[in-house]
Parts: sequence; structure tokens; C-alpha cells
Amino acid sequence: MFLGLTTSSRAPWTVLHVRGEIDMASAPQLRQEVVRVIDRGDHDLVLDLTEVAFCDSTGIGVVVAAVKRARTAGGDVRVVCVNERLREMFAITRLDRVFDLFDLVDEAVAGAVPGAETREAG
Amino acid sequence: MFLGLTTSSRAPWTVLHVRGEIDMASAPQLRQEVVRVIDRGDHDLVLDLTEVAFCDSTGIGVVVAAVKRARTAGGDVRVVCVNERLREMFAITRLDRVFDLFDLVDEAVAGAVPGAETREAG
Amino acid sequence: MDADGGVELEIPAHAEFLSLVRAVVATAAALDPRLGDERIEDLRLAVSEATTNAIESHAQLGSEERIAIRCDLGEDRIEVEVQDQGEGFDPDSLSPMPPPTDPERLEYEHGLGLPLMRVLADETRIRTGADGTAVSLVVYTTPRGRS
Amino acid sequence: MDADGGVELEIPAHAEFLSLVRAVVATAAALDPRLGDERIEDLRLAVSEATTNAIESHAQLGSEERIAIRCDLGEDRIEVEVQDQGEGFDPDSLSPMPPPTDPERLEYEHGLGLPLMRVLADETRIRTGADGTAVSLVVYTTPRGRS
Ligand SMILES: Nc1ncnc2c1ncn2[C@@H]1O[C@H](COP(=O)(O)OP(=O)(O)O)[C@@H](O)[C@H]1O
Ligand SMILES: Nc1ncnc2c1ncn2[C@@H]1O[C@H](COP(=O)(O)OP(=O)(O)O)[C@@H](O)[C@H]1O
Repeated sequence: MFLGLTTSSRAPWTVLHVRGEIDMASAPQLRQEVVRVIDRGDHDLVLDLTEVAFCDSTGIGVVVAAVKRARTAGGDVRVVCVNERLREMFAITRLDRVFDLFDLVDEAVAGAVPGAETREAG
Repeated sequence: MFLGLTTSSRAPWTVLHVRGEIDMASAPQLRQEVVRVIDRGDHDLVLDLTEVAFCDSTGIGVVVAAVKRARTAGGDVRVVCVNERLREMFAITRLDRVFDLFDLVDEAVAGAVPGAETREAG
Repeated sequence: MDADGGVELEIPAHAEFLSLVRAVVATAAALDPRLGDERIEDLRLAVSEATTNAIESHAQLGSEERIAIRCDLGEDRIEVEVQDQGEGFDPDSLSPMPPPTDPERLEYEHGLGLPLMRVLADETRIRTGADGTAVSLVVYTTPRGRS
Repeated sequence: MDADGGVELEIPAHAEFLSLVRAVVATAAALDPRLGDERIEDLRLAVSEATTNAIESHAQLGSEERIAIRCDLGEDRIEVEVQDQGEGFDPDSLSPMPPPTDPERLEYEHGLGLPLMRVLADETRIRTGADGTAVSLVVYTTPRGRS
């Protein structure tokens, strides 16, 4: 019924590790944590869904909300998931075109930081 | 719904390894295999319940039937189980006094063979 | 017991549905965070026993009626009731098991269900009559079962 | 559809019971050996979506009525029906999602449930009216869903 939520820092990224089943019962808990992290200024967020055993459209809605909030704050969200079903859901909803999906946290934090190209390109 | 049933030989013992949940739905399958093994002459039987995730009184009934059949045929049954719940059930039903329980198959087959004392004792 | 706060399940009276009943009871019981895994396991097994008897009672009648299982999450307890439409029985006239030292003991493959339920549940109530049996199994969620 | 061959479940209209519904559907579907894990997972998710909508519809009315879920194991299919007593809705008048390239897309946290059900289930039927909605989700157990 409750999600396991832990954060770790992979500067400049903050990684939010989610464990458990995301549905209407648990989504509010995830939403709250996402808001808390972004609003304290950690708006470059990696959502690590590696250990999410189940996620329905309510959970997908929280991911969408996270992307929106992070981008509004000048940051971005990257999503890590290997679960085939979850990958499929992002594909069916075409959300895989809206934000980036990675297989591993290491890959997600290795990519360029959003805005870095324009800041560093010269 | 179906049990995983395999036998191995630890002469003079035949070990029947059971995997899955033993209830009214699956008990007939176990009963049949026990009968088959004992009736072909392998009446010194170790019932390895190590990988039994659930067992109710119907399952316990099959164990009782196995003991009776093996003893009638001149053999015996030893039961291997570590599952605390199952141990408790054998205690509540006092069946732990009717046949021997072991933690490991190795321990079950190491004990003296039934009848060996009278045969070998001099 | 608040009937509106509970889960109701109806199954065909066939053994293959026992695993489903166990899954429902375990999942419903897990909704109460006060209940530890061991107590959930107690309830799951007790309900499986009661449902087995219910299914048997219908089989004896050749009845195709369904079995009803109700789980109620109360303030201080979880109560599961298993209801059948079998012929009923007299719980007081069941013959006791011979002692383990008696060779006769091996003649008794059955008769373990009710004793187990009584050990596993904190309360076991049986209402039985010619039109069926309802077995209520209660596990307390608070130390003394009274909030 | 043979009503007698199925499992019926009633739950309070609260989100915490979703995991129980999923457990029931997965366990019931697993009774049909022809259904692979992937299809069971499809059905489990689709039913979770339908039940989520049913629970929401009661929440909107402030209704304390229960949600009914029926699983029928048929010859060539498994059919799960989720029935609520909400206000109903018009499935044809739901606004489509903007394309992923549209920045507006991020305004849509909702509206994914029905499209997902339609992809996951082999058949999705919705009967809806002022006194409630029944969503039927069918997964075929034989290659063409006709035996
Ligand atoms: N729901 C029931 N309906 C009819 N008879 C029952 C029911 N539950 C128990 N009984 C009777 O009580 C006896 C003892 O039940 P139990 O202790 O569970 O052992 P078992 O089911 O293995 O016989 C059963 O054999 C049956 O005759
Ligand atoms: N059982 C139902 N009762 C009433 N309205 C419903 C029901 N199912 C769906 N709807 C309506 O259809 C809309 C779209 O549903 P859906 O695609 O599942 O997405 P979401 O539930 O995330 O909004 C819902 O917002 C709701 O207005």
C-alpha cells in the first residue's frame, strides 16, 4: 500500500528511487515527494522506477505532472525503467516522445544536463 | 494450481521433492505420486517439503496417508521441512510424535534406516 | 461488524478457487497495517480450511451453489465469514483424534481442519443448520481485541 | 457468459482496495492454464484502470455504495466486468489527447485509462447511464477468441 521512496544525489541530478505499486492509493504519496523535491530547488530530477512492480495510468499522470513542474522550474525529468510493461505504457501514451527514458540511473545521469548545450556550447 | 514433483534416489531412501501449494486442489496429485512410488517398492520415503509455500490440513492428511501406506509396506516416511508454519501444524496436530521431522534432506537420509537396528544390532 | 466496510467474494464451490480465496484474504488483511505477516498467515490458513469444508459440503450435496466469503476490517479485528449452503453438521459430535501414540492415529487423515482453525484464529464461531453453515474467523488487530 | 462459473467480488469504493482487485483478477486468470503471464498482466492492469474509474465515479457523488467486479472464465475467454453506481459518462465525447509534440500535452495528467484498456483488452465494452457504468474487459484464451 505504501511506496518506498528514497532520494540520492548524482549532482546536478537528484534521483528519486521508487519502490512498490503506483496506483490511485499510492500516487498521492509519490506526487507529494516529487513536489517537495522540485520545490526545494532540485528541479533536475531522475525518476528511478526500476523497482516499481506495478504502475497504472494514475502513476503515469504523476510522471507527467513531475515533468511539467520540473520544466516550469527550469529543470527536467528523466525516467529510468526497465519493466517492459511500463515501457509499453509510455509508448502507448506516446509519452516516450515527451521525455527521455533510460535503462539505468547511470545512463540517465550521464546524459547532458538540460540547458547545458546552450550554456556550454560556444 | 499444480505441484512440482520430482524424485531423487538417496539409497535406500527415495526422496520426493514437492514444490508449490498443497490444498484440496493439488492434494490428489501428491497422493497419486506417493502411492505410485510406494507401490513400485520404494517404501522408504523422504517427503521433502522444503519448497512447499502453503500446506493446509488436506496436505497434512496426505502425509498421514503416506506414512500409513509406507509402514504397511514395511517401510517408513521421513518429512523434511523448515517452514515454521508447517512445523507448527505438525505440532498442533501432534503428528510430530507420529513420524520424524528433519530440517534437511541430508539429515533425513543420514538417520538409521527403519528396521536397520533390529537387522544389524547384534 | 460494519457490512459496508468489507469485501465480499463469491466463488464456485470448486477446489481450484481456494488459492483465490487465500489471495483475497491475505490482501485484505494486509490493508490493516497493524497486522503482522504471521497473523495474516494464520488467518489465510484458517480461512482456507473453512472454505475447504464449505466446498466439501456442497460437493456432498452435488450442489452447484456458490460459496460466499466476507472480510470485514473492523476497528480492532479482522473478521472473515465463510458461508455455504451445505447440509450443516454438529460441531460437538465430532469424534476426537486418537493420541499420537495410538496406531489408530494413522487412520485419521481428516478432522484436522476445525482444530487448526481454533488454534489459528482468536475467535471461531460456527452457525450451522440444515440450510448451511457460516464459520466466522476473527483475528485481533489490537493487543486485546477491544479498542 | 455463465454467471455461475465465475467469481464475484464487492469492494468498498476506496483506492486501498485496488490491490485486492488486482490480486483477485490475476489469481482468477491464472486458473486458466492457457493464459500466459503477459496476458494476465494485461488484464490485471486493464481491470485496475476500470476499477479506478469506478471508485472515482463514486467519490464524485460522495456515494458509499460498493463496486462489483465479476470474473467469468469462459470457454475461449476471460471476461471481467466492473460495475459502479456512479453518474455515468459519454465515452464518445471525451476530448482526445494532444500529440506528444504539443506543449499542451503536459496539461493532460488524466484521460489515459480508457485508451489503455482498449489496447490491453481484446474487447472493451462500456454500458453507461445515469445509474452507473459497467465496463467489460475480455481477454481471449484461445488464439481467435472463438472456440
Ligand atoms: N461447512 C461444513 N458443512 C458441513 N460439514 C462440515 C463443515 N465443516 C466441517 N464439517 C464436518 O466436520 C468434520 C470435521 O471437519 P474438519 O475438522 O475441518 O476436518 P476435515 O474437513 O478434514 O474432515 C468434517 O468431516 C465434516 O463432516
Ligand atoms: N466508470 C466511470 N464513471 C463515470 N465516468 C467515467 C467512468 N470511467 C471513465 N469516466 C470518465 O471518462 C474520463 C476518462 O477516463 P480515463 O480515460 O480512464 O482517464 P482518467 O480516469 O484518468 O480521467 C474520466 O475522467 C471520467 O470523466
